[in-house]
Amino acid sequence: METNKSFFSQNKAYILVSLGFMALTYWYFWLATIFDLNYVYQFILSIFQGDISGQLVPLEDMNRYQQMEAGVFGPRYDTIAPEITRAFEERQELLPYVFAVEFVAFTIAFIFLGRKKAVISKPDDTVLVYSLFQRVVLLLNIVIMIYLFITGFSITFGNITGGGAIAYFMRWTHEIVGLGWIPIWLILTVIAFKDHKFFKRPSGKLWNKIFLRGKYKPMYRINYYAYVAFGFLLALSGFLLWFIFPTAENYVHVIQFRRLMLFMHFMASAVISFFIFETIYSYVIAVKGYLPGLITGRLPREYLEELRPDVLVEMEKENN
Amino acid sequence: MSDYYARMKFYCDEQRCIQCDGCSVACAEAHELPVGISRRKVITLNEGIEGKEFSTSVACMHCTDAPCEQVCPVDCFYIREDGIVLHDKDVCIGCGYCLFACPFGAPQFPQDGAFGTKGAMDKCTMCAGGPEETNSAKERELYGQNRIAEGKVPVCAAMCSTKALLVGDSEDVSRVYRERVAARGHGVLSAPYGWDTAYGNK
Amino acid sequence: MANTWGYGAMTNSLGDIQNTKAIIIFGANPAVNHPVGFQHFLKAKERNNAKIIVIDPRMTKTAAKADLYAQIRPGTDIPFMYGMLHIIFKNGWHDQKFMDARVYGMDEIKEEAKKWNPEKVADVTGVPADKLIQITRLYAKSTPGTLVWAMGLTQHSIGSSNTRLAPILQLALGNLGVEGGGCNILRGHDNVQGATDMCCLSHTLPGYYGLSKGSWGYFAKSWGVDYEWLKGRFKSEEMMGEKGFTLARWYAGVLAGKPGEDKIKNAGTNLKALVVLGNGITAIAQQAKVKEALDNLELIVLADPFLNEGAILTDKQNDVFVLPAATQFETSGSVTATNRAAQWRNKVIDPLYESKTDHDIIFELAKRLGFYDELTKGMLLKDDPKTAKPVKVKDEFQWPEDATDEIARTIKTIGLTGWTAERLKKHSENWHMFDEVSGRGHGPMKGEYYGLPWPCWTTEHSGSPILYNINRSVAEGGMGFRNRFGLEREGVNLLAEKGSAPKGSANKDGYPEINAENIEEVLGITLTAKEKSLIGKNWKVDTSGIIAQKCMEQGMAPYGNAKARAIVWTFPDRIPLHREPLHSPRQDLTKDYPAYEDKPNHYRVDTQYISKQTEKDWSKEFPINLVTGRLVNMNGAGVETRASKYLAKLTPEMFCDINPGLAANHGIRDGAMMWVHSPEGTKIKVKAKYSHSVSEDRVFLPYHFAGYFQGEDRTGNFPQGTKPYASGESANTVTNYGYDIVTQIPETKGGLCRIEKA
Amino acid sequence: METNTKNALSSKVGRRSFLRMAAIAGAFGATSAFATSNVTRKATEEEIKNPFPGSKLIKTICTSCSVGCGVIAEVQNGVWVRQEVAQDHPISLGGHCCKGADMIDLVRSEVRLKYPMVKENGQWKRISWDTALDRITKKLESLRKEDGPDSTMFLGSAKFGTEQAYYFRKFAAMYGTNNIDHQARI
Repeated sequence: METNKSFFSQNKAYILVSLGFMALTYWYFWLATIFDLNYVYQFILSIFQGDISGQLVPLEDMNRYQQMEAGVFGPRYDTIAPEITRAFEERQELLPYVFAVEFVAFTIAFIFLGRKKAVISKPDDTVLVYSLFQRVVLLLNIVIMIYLFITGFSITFGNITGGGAIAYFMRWTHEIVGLGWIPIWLILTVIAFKDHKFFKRPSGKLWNKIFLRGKYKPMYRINYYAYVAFGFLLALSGFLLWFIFPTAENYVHVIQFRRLMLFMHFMASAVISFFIFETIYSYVIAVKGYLPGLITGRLPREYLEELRPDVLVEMEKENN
Repeated sequence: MSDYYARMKFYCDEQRCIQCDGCSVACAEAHELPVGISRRKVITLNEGIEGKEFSTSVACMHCTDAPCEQVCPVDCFYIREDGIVLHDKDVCIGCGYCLFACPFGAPQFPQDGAFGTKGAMDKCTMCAGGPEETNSAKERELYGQNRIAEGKVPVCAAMCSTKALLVGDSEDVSRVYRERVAARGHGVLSAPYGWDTAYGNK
Repeated sequence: MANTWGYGAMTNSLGDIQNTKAIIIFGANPAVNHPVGFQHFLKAKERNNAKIIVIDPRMTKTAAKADLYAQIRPGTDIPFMYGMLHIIFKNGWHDQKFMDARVYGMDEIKEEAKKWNPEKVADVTGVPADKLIQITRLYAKSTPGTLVWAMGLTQHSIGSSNTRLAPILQLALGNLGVEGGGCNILRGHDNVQGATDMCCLSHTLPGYYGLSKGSWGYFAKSWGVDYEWLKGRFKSEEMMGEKGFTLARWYAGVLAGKPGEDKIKNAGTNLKALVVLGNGITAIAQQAKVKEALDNLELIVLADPFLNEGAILTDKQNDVFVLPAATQFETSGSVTATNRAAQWRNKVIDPLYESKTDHDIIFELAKRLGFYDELTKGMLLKDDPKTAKPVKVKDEFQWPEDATDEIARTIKTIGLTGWTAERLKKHSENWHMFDEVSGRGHGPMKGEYYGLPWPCWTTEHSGSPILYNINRSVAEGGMGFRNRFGLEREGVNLLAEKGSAPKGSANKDGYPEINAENIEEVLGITLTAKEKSLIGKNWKVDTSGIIAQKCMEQGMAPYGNAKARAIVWTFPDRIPLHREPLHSPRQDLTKDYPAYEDKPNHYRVDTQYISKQTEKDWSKEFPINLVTGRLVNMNGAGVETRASKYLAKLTPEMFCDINPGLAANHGIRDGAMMWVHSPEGTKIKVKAKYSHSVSEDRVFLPYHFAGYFQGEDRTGNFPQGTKPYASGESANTVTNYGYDIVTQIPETKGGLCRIEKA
Repeated sequence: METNTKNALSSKVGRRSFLRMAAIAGAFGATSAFATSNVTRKATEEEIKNPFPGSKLIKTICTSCSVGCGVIAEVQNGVWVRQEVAQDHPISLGGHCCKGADMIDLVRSEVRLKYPMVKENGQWKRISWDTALDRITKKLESLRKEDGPDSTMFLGSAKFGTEQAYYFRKFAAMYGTNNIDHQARI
């Protein structure tokens, strides 16, 4: 390690990204949303205490009229629901802009950074980098994510599809496929943390088939961490939305919680889209020749020597 | 008749409701709903506490600015001129946003998809069917009876055992309720519950 | 109640409750059990600012709409009512004029009431003294007031005393025979009143005719059969006059002879066969015994639209027959509502599947048993006006019209003469022409009350919507109390005093019931020789209709005009006295208020009272009061209602209402399973449901479930495709021993139990 | 948001429901105690299409409890297709509790007994009515001969019509026993 670098330059990527997030969070929660922040804060606290009903004031302490509203219609309609309505409307209008911005950002990155290329002279001299298991996980992740995005958008932009049988089919497969994504996300979590310094990596053949090799650059790591974090929110909220089935009986007890979950789902999906694009960009566009390797599992040795020497180093360590 | 259009409303008089569940069962039976669907439900609060227990029945309130109609991504809702909020099940994709937006928990979802996913939304139609041809077999299958088209009262209010549940033109509902309140002369809520949310401060 | 003033039925009607100023409800929960009837209660509240007072061990849905509510200890209604009477007499709120003119034996009640001062009542009943005073003041000051009760009063070992004291309370206040007053008993099933009037009962014949030789003779004549033949069908003439087993205790007839079982007296034989038509035998107390009895029978026949759960309860392997009976919508006939009014139930569709109507099953059985012709002959007969004797008028009967007419010409005691099929049909067809409150008809139905509430003396009579109302003429449904208990007792006149006859009566005073001898004298008329030859012995058996006809002309009721009586000298207690339940949580009170002496041959079974009560200190081992009751979505044993998916959904499983405080003491969480043990050694496993409607010393069980037995799932015994949508433990597995001294109604509303976490 | 609502309101009402609006409840007042005035206009015969052509309405009485609420059954070709509201009934005024509202399900419930059955060696077996009745009466006859008529208990029902109750009592009397009872006792 070089020691003359400052703390900032060492952790530039992390600091910039987290500052960006802080700005985004501030803008979103304090300027853009209309829900009752204080209520949501109290509500989340009460969730951690095991009460998901959102009824923060005991029914006994309310007057008859308030009791009726809370007991029949669920607690505090005016806190989260208007935000859901608004967020939903705005997603339809704003999301295209967000994507346009992201697209532009990546295009600029492409123009300025260009495409990395490895000079391959011996295409047959390949190394097995990804086990079948890893390939399946990584590819499934991409495919499922893309499908979830498309089907998710088919709901959000339902005014374009106009509803009907196909949109209905896409909506319910969104739920099923989303369920299927949860284990994928779990594995990716393990993969993402594999080179963390507190994480003691086990050795052995089987493990090599599971864990990815190599050391990540900060941006890759951020990508993974963010993916894990927002993936967690998405998976959790999506699962709970599916698991807590809305019926007349449980309505009052869970509606506020489900609203919160939906809100979380909206938020996390908007954020994660950036990292998905990042992943795709880095897999497919930024580097040439990576995608075929991801499919077959084998990459030319020269490719690795030029672009990912860390992987080779690690492999040699294993062989010794 | 003048060109005045009725504004159809429900109101449940909680001083009369005794949670006999007549309305909810009548509704389920009349429209032959699947067991998981409760277009109308009856709730008792403070059960067993002397002087505080009361019951009420709730279904779709057929709001003026129906939030469900606002959030529906596929615009399957439509509001008739008499104020009845209806929706088109063929268009509905079962996403459930209407449930999040509804202040009253009216939208119901059958659990009929694979892995227990939600089916197309179902809710109180005020016995007015749906966009299909009136009184056709398809309409009956999807939305239940169209009693309004037959000139009949919605079945829940008609079968209410204590006549707690009122339905009809808003003027008439409030007249009936006003009469009762005047007769009782005590113990009246400051405003009918849910009306602000459903119909604005009118 | 019949022993107080003549008829044991609701005196007024549901619509008439709208006229009342105060409603006091003892042991009834109309908001749950009669929701549609309760609409009239609520309307009374709006129309008249009527006050609703509820006295119940549980804070029911009815109590939620009440102005005053008293949580009473089960089985202590008599002290409570005496407490009320104590205050009423002390303050002079009673109606002395009414009592003098129309009630006998009130002095003894006054003496007894003196003993029950509010403090003592508070100690026994658990209702605070000031609450009692508040309730009494409100009720006594608001007249007319109506008193409503149901199973909460009757299902006690002192049920018959309860149901006597309640009318006495009304008599003391003069709340009887007026609009908005009366004793309104809410019956359970749709045709309890009708079936009871027809006396599917072991101690009477249809129309409450007794089992005496005279009654049998009258019915033999009316059925067109030979009395000797009928007698020959019985084992002996003596057995004809013996009361039979009851629904409550038939199992004793099977189990007798086994160690520990009560002795029976049943013509030297045990019960060997059971034929059940539409009766949920899983709703009978002491289910464990019922199961044992079913196991020991030689033949079980169960005819029901749905599978009678007796069939899955029993372990009997052979000779259990289940027959598909049709529902009542697949047949027609009349049905009597709780207010004694009949309605015609039209057939909606033909019986579905292979099901047969109940009467078809009866007829088919009779055919094979060889008395079909005798059984159905009554329908072919008609009273010949010339001879006043039934003669055959047709060869084929038309069900049910001919049966209705047969009943009309036979049953005189409760005045069913006017209930011809034609009239009843006309009423139901024109039900829109009747008033909601008074039941009066208008338009073509003018001059008649809806459903012709009995007594409907003649085929022109209007029906009597309010019993014992002397402010109306007899022709419009007025009457005095029935003369049933003699003319005088211990030197006191039992007939009504001067000036208390119904409006327009030729005889302004009290008069005895009319018979062939006294008719001319009492009515003040002379009969022609022909009439004299035709007339029956008395009004109850007068098939000529002359007595009823002449009485109507003179504005007099055929059954006389007498006093109601507060003293029933034939009962074990002359006046109603408090006695602690057999299983009392207050053992200290059982010495002062002991149960009755044991009663031998009580409906053919020796029945224990005091020996059960003193067997041991029950409350030590079983400290919790057990209350059973109904749910709004269920009916009876729940066989029909649990077979509906929408109704079953409302309460998908058996539960036990338990106070959170009590539950916490036993470590039972809301929704957890718990055991309820009974002194009988039985137990059930149910789901705990936290509810504040019960206090900490009692639990509530709904009695509509079956399918499980003492923790064992027996639903596997259902034949394919007959399992209802909900099953659960039956509350009657843990109800206690105890039967009423007069009617043998089981004491399901005042038992003890012990609970523990499962 | 507002634009969407406006769009939805105008276009949806215009497109989908306006024509059908004509068919809405004109004749409310005729059957209802609630709405009497101010309700659009009377719908014409053609607009109110009867959903069950050729059906007839039968007045009958609920079999649940003793209040005696009116029930109107709509029957088409011998099938009970719909339970109608008896709003002119003097006791119930059309009201029903959940049991009464579900009377139609009592009849058409899927778990009804469909044929006679007998339990033989612990197994339920389908038999014909004739066999069932023959076997029952044979057994009853033999019991009656051996142990007398009092060895049989008859339990009737409060769900009987009055006539059926009368005839069941008569049946027991002619069978020769007073061992007969029904639910009034519980």
